[in-house]
Amino acid sequence: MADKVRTAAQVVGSIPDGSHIALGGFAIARNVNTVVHELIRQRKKDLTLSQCVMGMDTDLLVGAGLVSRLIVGGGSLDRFGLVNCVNRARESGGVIAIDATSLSISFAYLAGALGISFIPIKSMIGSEILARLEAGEAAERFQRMDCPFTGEPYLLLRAIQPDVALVHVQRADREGNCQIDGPRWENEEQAKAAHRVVVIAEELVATDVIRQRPERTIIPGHRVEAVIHQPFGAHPTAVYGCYDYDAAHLTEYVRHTKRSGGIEEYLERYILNSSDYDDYLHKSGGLKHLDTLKARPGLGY
Amino acid sequence: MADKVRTAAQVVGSIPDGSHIALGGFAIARNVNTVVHELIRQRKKDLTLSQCVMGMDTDLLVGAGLVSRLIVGGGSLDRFGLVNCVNRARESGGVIAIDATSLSISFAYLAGALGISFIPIKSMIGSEILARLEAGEAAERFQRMDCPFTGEPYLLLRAIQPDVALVHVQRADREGNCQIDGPRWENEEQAKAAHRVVVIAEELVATDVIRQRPERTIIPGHRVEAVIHQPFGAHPTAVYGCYDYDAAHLTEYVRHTKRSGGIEEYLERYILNSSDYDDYLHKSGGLKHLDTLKARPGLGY
Amino acid sequence: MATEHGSSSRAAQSVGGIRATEIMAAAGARELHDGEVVVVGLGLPWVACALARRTHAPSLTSIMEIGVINGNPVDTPVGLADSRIFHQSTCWSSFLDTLGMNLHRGLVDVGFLGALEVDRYGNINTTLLKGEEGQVTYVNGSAGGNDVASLARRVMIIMRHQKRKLPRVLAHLTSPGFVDGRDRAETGLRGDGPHRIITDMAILGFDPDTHLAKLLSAHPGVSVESIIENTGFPLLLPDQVATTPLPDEEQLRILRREIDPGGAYLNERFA
Amino acid sequence: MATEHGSSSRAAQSVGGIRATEIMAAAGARELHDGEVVVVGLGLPWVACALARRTHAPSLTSIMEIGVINGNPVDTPVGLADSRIFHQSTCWSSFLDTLGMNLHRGLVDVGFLGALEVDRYGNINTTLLKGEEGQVTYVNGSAGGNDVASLARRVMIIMRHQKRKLPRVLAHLTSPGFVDGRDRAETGLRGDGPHRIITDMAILGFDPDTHLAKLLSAHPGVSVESIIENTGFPLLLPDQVATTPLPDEEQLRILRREIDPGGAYLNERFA
Repeated sequence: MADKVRTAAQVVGSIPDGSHIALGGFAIARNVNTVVHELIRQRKKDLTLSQCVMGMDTDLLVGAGLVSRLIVGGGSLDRFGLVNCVNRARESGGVIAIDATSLSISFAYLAGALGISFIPIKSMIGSEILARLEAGEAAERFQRMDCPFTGEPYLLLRAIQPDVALVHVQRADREGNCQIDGPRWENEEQAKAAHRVVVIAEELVATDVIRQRPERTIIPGHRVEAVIHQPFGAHPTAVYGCYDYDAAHLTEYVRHTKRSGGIEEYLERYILNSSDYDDYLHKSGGLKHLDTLKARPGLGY
Repeated sequence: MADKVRTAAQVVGSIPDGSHIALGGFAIARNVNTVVHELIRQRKKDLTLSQCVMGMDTDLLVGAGLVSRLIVGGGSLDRFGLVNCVNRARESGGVIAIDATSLSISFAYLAGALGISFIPIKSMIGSEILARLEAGEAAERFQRMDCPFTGEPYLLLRAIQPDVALVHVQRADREGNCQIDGPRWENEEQAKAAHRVVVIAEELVATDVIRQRPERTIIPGHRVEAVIHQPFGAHPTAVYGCYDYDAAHLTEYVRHTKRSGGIEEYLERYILNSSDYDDYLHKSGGLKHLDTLKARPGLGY
Repeated sequence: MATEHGSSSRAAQSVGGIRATEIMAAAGARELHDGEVVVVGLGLPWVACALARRTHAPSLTSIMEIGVINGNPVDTPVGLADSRIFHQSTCWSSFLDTLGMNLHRGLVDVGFLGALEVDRYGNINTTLLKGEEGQVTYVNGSAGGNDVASLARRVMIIMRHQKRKLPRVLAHLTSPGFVDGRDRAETGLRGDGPHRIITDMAILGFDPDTHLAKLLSAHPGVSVESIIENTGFPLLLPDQVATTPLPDEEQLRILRREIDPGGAYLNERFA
Repeated sequence: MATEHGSSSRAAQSVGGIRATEIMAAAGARELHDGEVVVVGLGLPWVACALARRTHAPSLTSIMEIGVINGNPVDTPVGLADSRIFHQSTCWSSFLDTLGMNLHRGLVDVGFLGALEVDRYGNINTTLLKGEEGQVTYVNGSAGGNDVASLARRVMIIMRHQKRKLPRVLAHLTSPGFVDGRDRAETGLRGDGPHRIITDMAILGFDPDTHLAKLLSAHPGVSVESIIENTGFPLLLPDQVATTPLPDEEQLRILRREIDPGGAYLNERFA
């Protein structure tokens, strides 16, 4: 059995500048912050990111200036605020945003996962979203077509196959078999579409634990290149069954990102001066504080 | 909450002649025999059946003369033998067989489930399977196309949306929320493609049991029209975690179907003269015999 | 809410202590039929669904796009990715299931949407705002909003009634209603498009021929004049403007005691 | 197997008590590299995978199309739908996952297939047989066979070596090899097509230019003449015909003691 456990630093060292990275977070849940921090520390450049609903993970990477292109459905930090770094970069032209919808991104990942290079969809037709896409930098990814069987008009999407997908999961074994508790948003299709899959696991379990509930294995080990074991690795976003979002930290984050220059302070304080994620967790309140976020049994948060 | 529990007789009474029925069985596992028997008793006519891998369920319906058309990937009773009734009907022209592959049937169901009227695939190209399909009765369901993005040649499949899907599951609640243990072959896409879904459940559980493991709900209740509660309802085929296949009965079945006239004897003995499935189970050895097939804990068979 | 904050006389007055949010929730619930499938976010749409389920529509199915069906939260969630909404669901799945195998499959009867702006054809903007000098401020984008607007049988918009939020011309058309007034099928879209706009002042519908927004009812105590004044686009008026029904005692009891005892949604300022 | 039943001198002789099935299983295992992904059925292909995993390829991933990854059966299954093969898997999924998100995605290195008939371009028939007067007898059809043949990087066929099973012209082309000798890409197929035909007499490969079947090695004790005699199509011959290596002591121990102590597959008559 291959032991795929790696550190975030090892994994990020193998990701070239200019890569297309798919992020597994959704708003304030299961953000892939463990790898995001390391990408920022290693000052990667010219990244393309894709995701259905952006959260803190994408906002951090854009705020740190690592990103050239976004392929996304939407984004928000739920009631804590907007993805201010992303929005500011859009407004200033600092990033090219290919704005689509949650379903169209999911369909494009599905096509990528199935190995079909295109897939039809009915969304976006008749909207300014599509008008902009068809006039924009990624126009060659969209094509209109009538169904040859029914005559119904469709939009064809080009499949998305990211270079790397990052997914934060509740548990994995050392071979990479992953289980996700709670809803899975686009994680399965996104990971299976990618050429390389890296998972960050709250818990590292024996393969025998996986074999007890094979129906829960969302990403099988042979699809996974590396497993990073990082408890509280999605902090301050939530991981169902493990811990709740950290409301105070998210509030502090949005307070920083709202004003120009604030993100740099946040990056300095929490990421650039941290040696690794454990060091960041220590600066964010440490074990005592994290303990207050731990999920209560029967509730999952 | 809607109580969707019905008898097989009620359900079958609502299925018109000429319907397209998708069957959830695979070879000798989870065959939808409970409804199959009742379809035979009510002498339905002119059915179209679809399925990735035919088993005893399809073989019985074809043997009883209910079927005009098959849309299938293949079929077998594993080491017990072939689907002799189906093969004989093909050879005599008694049934029109649209022979495809497991993946192409899965893709066509997926398209049906997603509400896209076509989907591209790379299978079947260059084979006599496709040559026959393109020359056959269902030629209008297939179309060649080059990907507008990559130029790669594809076959386009027309989506399949059966009138009714029948799926045998380990457990369901009265609203129709279904959980399947073990591999799921094409069951999820097949059921979600169909206009009407009927499930046959080994065990009827409270909705609270479903809510304890929502990740296992493969077909949610709102997609389900009726739930038939029938322990040993897939006999003599196997239901993982509940009971093993009945080797003696399957052997007897194949002994009948191998020779012309044999299927009529089988139908007479086990189905037409049974008032319902419990009566059939009684004729097949009754509780004492069924008890010997019960799954051993930790093995599932 | 206006009535809570006393900052405006333009919105529905508190009638016998009934808040505009409660009128809106009851109005939303009334539009839902038993057995229907609803795609819903948080806030008042979620309250409306919960109210319908506990009254006339016990077999309503509520789907959240993240992959949650019929959740039963016991604590107030802060958003769509909050673990609180996963609690006691009957199914956990994915976008591909909720938006693909339900919405795109054509099985969603009602989609509830919020909006930054809505025009008279029910087109929705959730992407960006433009300042007076044309400067652009981005907000959330579509997420599943465009998908819901494109594909649900009936779309219901719940929003604050303000002139700038109901403009003649949208800053951005994120999610199509009747686009420029054409039939939906002509545009290539599925579903029947926008059905109701439920605001804190009134309920709007759409003329079946022209697809233009039309006043259906004014909330108690709200004048037609103030509705017109607070609507940026020209609004069709019926011969006789009905009054939006108030929630009854039982509905109020369920809203206040069972669904939202903390007032998280019913006391809320909503966009 | 021939050597078991003593009914034929044409197949591999029992050499030092080693059965032809054991030679075939070891030959199949030798073709599998560590870390590869294999789509496999039951029978000798399954034995070959198990042998590879327990020797040089511990990280091999075996996928069964029904939706089973890396199962660890403790009892002998009777077929692909037998619950015995579900035991102790690392993942249970679906056709859409196994054949779609793995095979069609281009991630399957090796697909093992059986056959009623195979022609000299590695095209496979699993659908029907034709009698001398053209009468048709149906068998199983494709199931996932055509999909595997169309999409796996390398296809390995394990079958009995008989003249009628290796004919000039197939009764039906179910699963494409090199079709009429064209490059795979020209036909529009993915993957590199048929790689080996492993029989109870020999191992065949394919000429890289003409894509015609070619004898690679004869099993110990089997003459080239008998192989030609038992092959229905013209077979390319190398200058020097190698001898198929016998399994070593350790491989035999694993085959006989660990993988198939009951001889379910190794004693089997296979089609």
